[in-house]
Amino acid sequence: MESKKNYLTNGHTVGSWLLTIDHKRIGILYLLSVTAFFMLGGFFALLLRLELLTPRGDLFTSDIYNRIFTMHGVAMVFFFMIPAIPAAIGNFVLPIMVGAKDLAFPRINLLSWYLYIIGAALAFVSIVMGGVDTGWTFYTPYSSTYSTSAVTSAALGVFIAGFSSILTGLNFIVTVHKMRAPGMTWFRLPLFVWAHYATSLIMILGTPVIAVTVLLVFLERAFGFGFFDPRLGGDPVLFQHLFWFYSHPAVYIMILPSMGVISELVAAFTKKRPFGYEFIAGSSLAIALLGFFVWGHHMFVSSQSMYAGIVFSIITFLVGVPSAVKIFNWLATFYKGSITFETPMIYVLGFFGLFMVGGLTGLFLAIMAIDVHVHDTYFVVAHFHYIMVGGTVMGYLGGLHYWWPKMSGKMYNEALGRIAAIGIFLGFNLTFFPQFIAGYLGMPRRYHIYAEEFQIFNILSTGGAMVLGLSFIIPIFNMLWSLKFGKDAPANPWNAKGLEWTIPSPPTTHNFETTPIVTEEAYAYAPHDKGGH
Amino acid sequence: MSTANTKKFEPLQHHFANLNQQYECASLGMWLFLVTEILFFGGIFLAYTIYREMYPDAFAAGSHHLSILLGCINTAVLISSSFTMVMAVHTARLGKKHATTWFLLLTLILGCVFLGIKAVEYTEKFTHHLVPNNTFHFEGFDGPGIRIFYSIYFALTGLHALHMVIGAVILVIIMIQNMQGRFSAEYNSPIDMFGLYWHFVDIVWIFLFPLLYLLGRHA
Amino acid sequence: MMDFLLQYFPEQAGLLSAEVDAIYIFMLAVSLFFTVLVVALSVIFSIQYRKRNEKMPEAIHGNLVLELTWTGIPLLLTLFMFAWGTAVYIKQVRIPENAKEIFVVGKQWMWKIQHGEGPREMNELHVPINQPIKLTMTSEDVIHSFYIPAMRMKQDTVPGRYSFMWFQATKPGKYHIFCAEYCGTKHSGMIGSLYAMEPADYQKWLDERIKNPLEPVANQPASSSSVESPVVHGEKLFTELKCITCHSQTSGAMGPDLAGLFGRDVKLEDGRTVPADETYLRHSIINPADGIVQGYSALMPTYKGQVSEEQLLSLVAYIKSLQSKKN
Amino acid sequence: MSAHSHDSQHHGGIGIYVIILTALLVLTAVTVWAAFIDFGRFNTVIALAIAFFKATLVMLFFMHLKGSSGLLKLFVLSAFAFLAVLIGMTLNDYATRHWGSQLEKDSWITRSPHHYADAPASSANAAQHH
Repeated sequence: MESKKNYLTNGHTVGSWLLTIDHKRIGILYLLSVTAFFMLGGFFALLLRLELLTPRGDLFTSDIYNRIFTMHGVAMVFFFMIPAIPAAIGNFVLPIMVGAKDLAFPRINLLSWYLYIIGAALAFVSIVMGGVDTGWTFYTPYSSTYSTSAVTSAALGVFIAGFSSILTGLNFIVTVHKMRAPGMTWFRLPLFVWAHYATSLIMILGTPVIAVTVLLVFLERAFGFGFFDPRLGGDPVLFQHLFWFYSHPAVYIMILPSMGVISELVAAFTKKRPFGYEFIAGSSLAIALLGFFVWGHHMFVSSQSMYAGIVFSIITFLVGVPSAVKIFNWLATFYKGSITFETPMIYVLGFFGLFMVGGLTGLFLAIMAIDVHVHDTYFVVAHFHYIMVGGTVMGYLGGLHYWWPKMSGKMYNEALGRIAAIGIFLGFNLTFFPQFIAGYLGMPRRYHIYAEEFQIFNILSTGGAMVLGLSFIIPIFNMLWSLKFGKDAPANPWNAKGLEWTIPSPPTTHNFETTPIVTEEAYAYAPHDKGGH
Repeated sequence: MSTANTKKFEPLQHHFANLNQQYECASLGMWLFLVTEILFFGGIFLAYTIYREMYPDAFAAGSHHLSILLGCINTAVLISSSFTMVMAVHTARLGKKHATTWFLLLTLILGCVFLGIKAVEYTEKFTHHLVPNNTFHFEGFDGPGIRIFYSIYFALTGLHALHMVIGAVILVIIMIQNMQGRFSAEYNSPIDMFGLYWHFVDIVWIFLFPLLYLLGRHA
Repeated sequence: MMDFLLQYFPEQAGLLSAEVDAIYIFMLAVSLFFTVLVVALSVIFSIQYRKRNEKMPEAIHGNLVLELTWTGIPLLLTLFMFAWGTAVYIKQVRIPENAKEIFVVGKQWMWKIQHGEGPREMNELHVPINQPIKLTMTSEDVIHSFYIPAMRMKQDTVPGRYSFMWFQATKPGKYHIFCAEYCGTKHSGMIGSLYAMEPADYQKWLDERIKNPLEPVANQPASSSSVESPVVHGEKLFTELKCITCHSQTSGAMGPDLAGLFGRDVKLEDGRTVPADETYLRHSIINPADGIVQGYSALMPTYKGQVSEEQLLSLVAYIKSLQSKKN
Repeated sequence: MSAHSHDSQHHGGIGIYVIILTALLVLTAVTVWAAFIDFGRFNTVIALAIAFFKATLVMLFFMHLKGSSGLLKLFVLSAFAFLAVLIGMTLNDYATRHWGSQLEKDSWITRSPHHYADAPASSANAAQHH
């Protein structure tokens, strides 16, 4: 079997990589590019934390600080969080999980990566031209008329990268609908596929609106069209409506794939079919669809009318419930399982703790009375970092370690993996928990110079950031180390269920010799449980 | 299939089981793309709705300035090009290569007529300083709403015209491929898919015409 | 326990601060309970059901009753949170009638504040305690947000319209004022302080400030150097800018009569009826063409660019005061 | 023809397309005619209704949505539904903004909270300025 060419050894020329239409290679290309942007965003984050050690702005001028936090936001949100799990891991694993040779539109998949690279290049051009100082939210009228920084190229970069996300979503939906192997009914699909199907719905329905919003800001900035400029009669709050209509579902684009990964890891390392499979799958869809009705909770204090605020507040509470259902179902899967604690499982446990705090603080912010006090303070910053780093990045790293043997054919170093996971968990808590306290005390976000009484919390946070920064480097070395010194990975290192574990690792270019026929139900670990429904 | 120079074109791609699965994937993929286009234009329709509520007089005054005649002709031209496009798809499915080429050519001509009329309207706006940059000047109404009306007018019709231009370019490519005999009764999904795109662009104009050209005509 | 917690809360210096903190503590308790529950369960299950042998565990598909309970309970909890939160929010948004009005204009990186009695302040706000204060706010350039942590209140100041906020100080002292919405380079420098004073002290400060005002603010037009209340200043502007010629309250005047206009619904030429609130008054001064009152022709020229935000505030204050003069 | 199973049934030929073409042109004329008659607020409603009808005609017949799978119809409907959510909930904000200005008026939701009554009647000097 080994002599057959696998997807890595099937062509070594640069062209075979840059012009590949193999979903696995495109997944690897995405993996490299999102990791690069993760490190860039992380570097900006460390600069921010260093600056905030002292209340006075003594490391950078205010203007440079504003550009650093904006680029930290843009790099992390648009170029790491949104594509990370769907494009890097999803591209690689999803077609195999549904039993297909490749995604429905392989060439469009490659186009999606090139659009991502063009968008990234434009963002880089804006960094070189001095960076953007509007915050990743590009609020008008500052971004359209008052900012003198390279907003135009950053806006175009986000516009183009948006289409990369649309094409990935489109590919996934068509593949899940039309390319499933015989016998792979909807309720035999892995929960990872359900989560990515729900995410792709958001990508299809939400991303075009941010594309047109950024286009309108571009038109207003370049030609003076008067959409959002109050001096020309426009209304800046309309920009916020258009922006947040996409940007709130976008945070579900970031967390749902991670939930998909967690469902896989929980099943694989407890050797049990996830408790309430239908409820976990259903809550993914519920989160995706309800997520489009709640954007107004970002605008409670933006002179949005009280009545609209009340409507957005109650629906925000409803969208919180499915996340709770998922956590309880994962916990119930632990019950009577046969649990082992390889690195991915450490990330799962870390995910539980951090996502609980993140999700519950979301309920704080949904309460209008509290949000009036804590909006745009470090309480909000801590909340969304608990969801994004605590939720998505833990899921991403867990998934990366879990499928790494399949992707590279090598086993990573188990001890190093666990140390990194624990380091990230501790460093993260030390970084962001103090920010909750500073936030409720009233420390506004995006402040270069802050009042003295907040300094203690910022010192703790910067300390945590150093630990977190170091811990994030370890997995990168772990993976690179495994390529050279790692043991060869067997086809099924975790003894897990799933079509991707039935083929050699690394898989051949066409994944399956013969199209697989699925007979048993998903996660059929239990011995006598052959007949799937 | 007499494809002289290009290697024999194999319609069925490697990762599909049969042509029908390939067609269904293409069809679902195209419709999903049209869903994103609906929401793409939707963002500007939201701006239109909000600002029309805010500045009804300005929108009426701005709309009066647009020529209804050119608008009507353009609507008729685009609907007929939709018709010729669906005929092209129809004949392609029957495998009549020449008829399909003619209908595709007719669609292209009608599309260019539409763009021509649009160009006439745009030059008229440029000469009358109605482009909403700082040289914007409009007699008869001095509120801010008029400039927003023209911003939305240029955003909507500009994007629509851009989609028409992209459509025309793809139409030329498909026509050449058709003449090379790439399509047959069994394999003509590119024509079918392009037809969906073209009809979508027509539908956008069907909404654009009444909302921009026919405002407050009864006053 | 409470005072241990309270050191991590900003000063409870506002009427509603305690109510907001109460919800916050309730939410802390609920979050602590659920987080401890989940973490404890995951640790217990991890230890109890760790892998002991190669035997695969029994498949447990699911349990509808369990699913309904952990959907129902969070749903009820969240609805209760919503109800309590909205009740307090309505109090935060609903401005009592007897509130004392103060005008706030946000300008890139400073807060310009003017009291009803006339004195102006920069980045400082002196208020009497135990009296509701209504802030009528706008911005001259980008979106700012007037934020007083001690009062647990903030509100964006959106350019092009007025936004309102109210608070009632209960404890004298000096509290932070921050700009909470990112507004450019010195966003972190756009801060100030709120001085809550006993009513007697406040009155002394006010009289002293009216007698000898601070030197005029740098870029203020000369005409506003003398410390007169916005209403008086507005009346002067009303004649200076020749508004009086059309809005002369005489029958047959070219412009509608403005007395008693504020708060009434106005029927416009294009059939809409719009409530005549401050934003409508400001909008009609700058873009009259958009809101011509029914029965009048569009004669009024636009004053955009001729009046600053402060002058607009004074004109609006004057027009609003016309109401009280009449009845 | 077997390749496209889904549309083999309504192979009705050119007739249906010509009917739809004429219907669309007539409806365009109707839209223009309706615009010149004063229906008050209903002008917009009529214009949109005709436009939606024309759009459905194009989608059902020209785009062969009529005979195709329910999945495509579901996605098209969801596109319009989410566009309606975007426009509807934003209008919900804009429409109810003016309600705020009636806050002073005594309505069931804005009845003056009782506990303000006992706040000291605002000190003498503040009162005379209102």
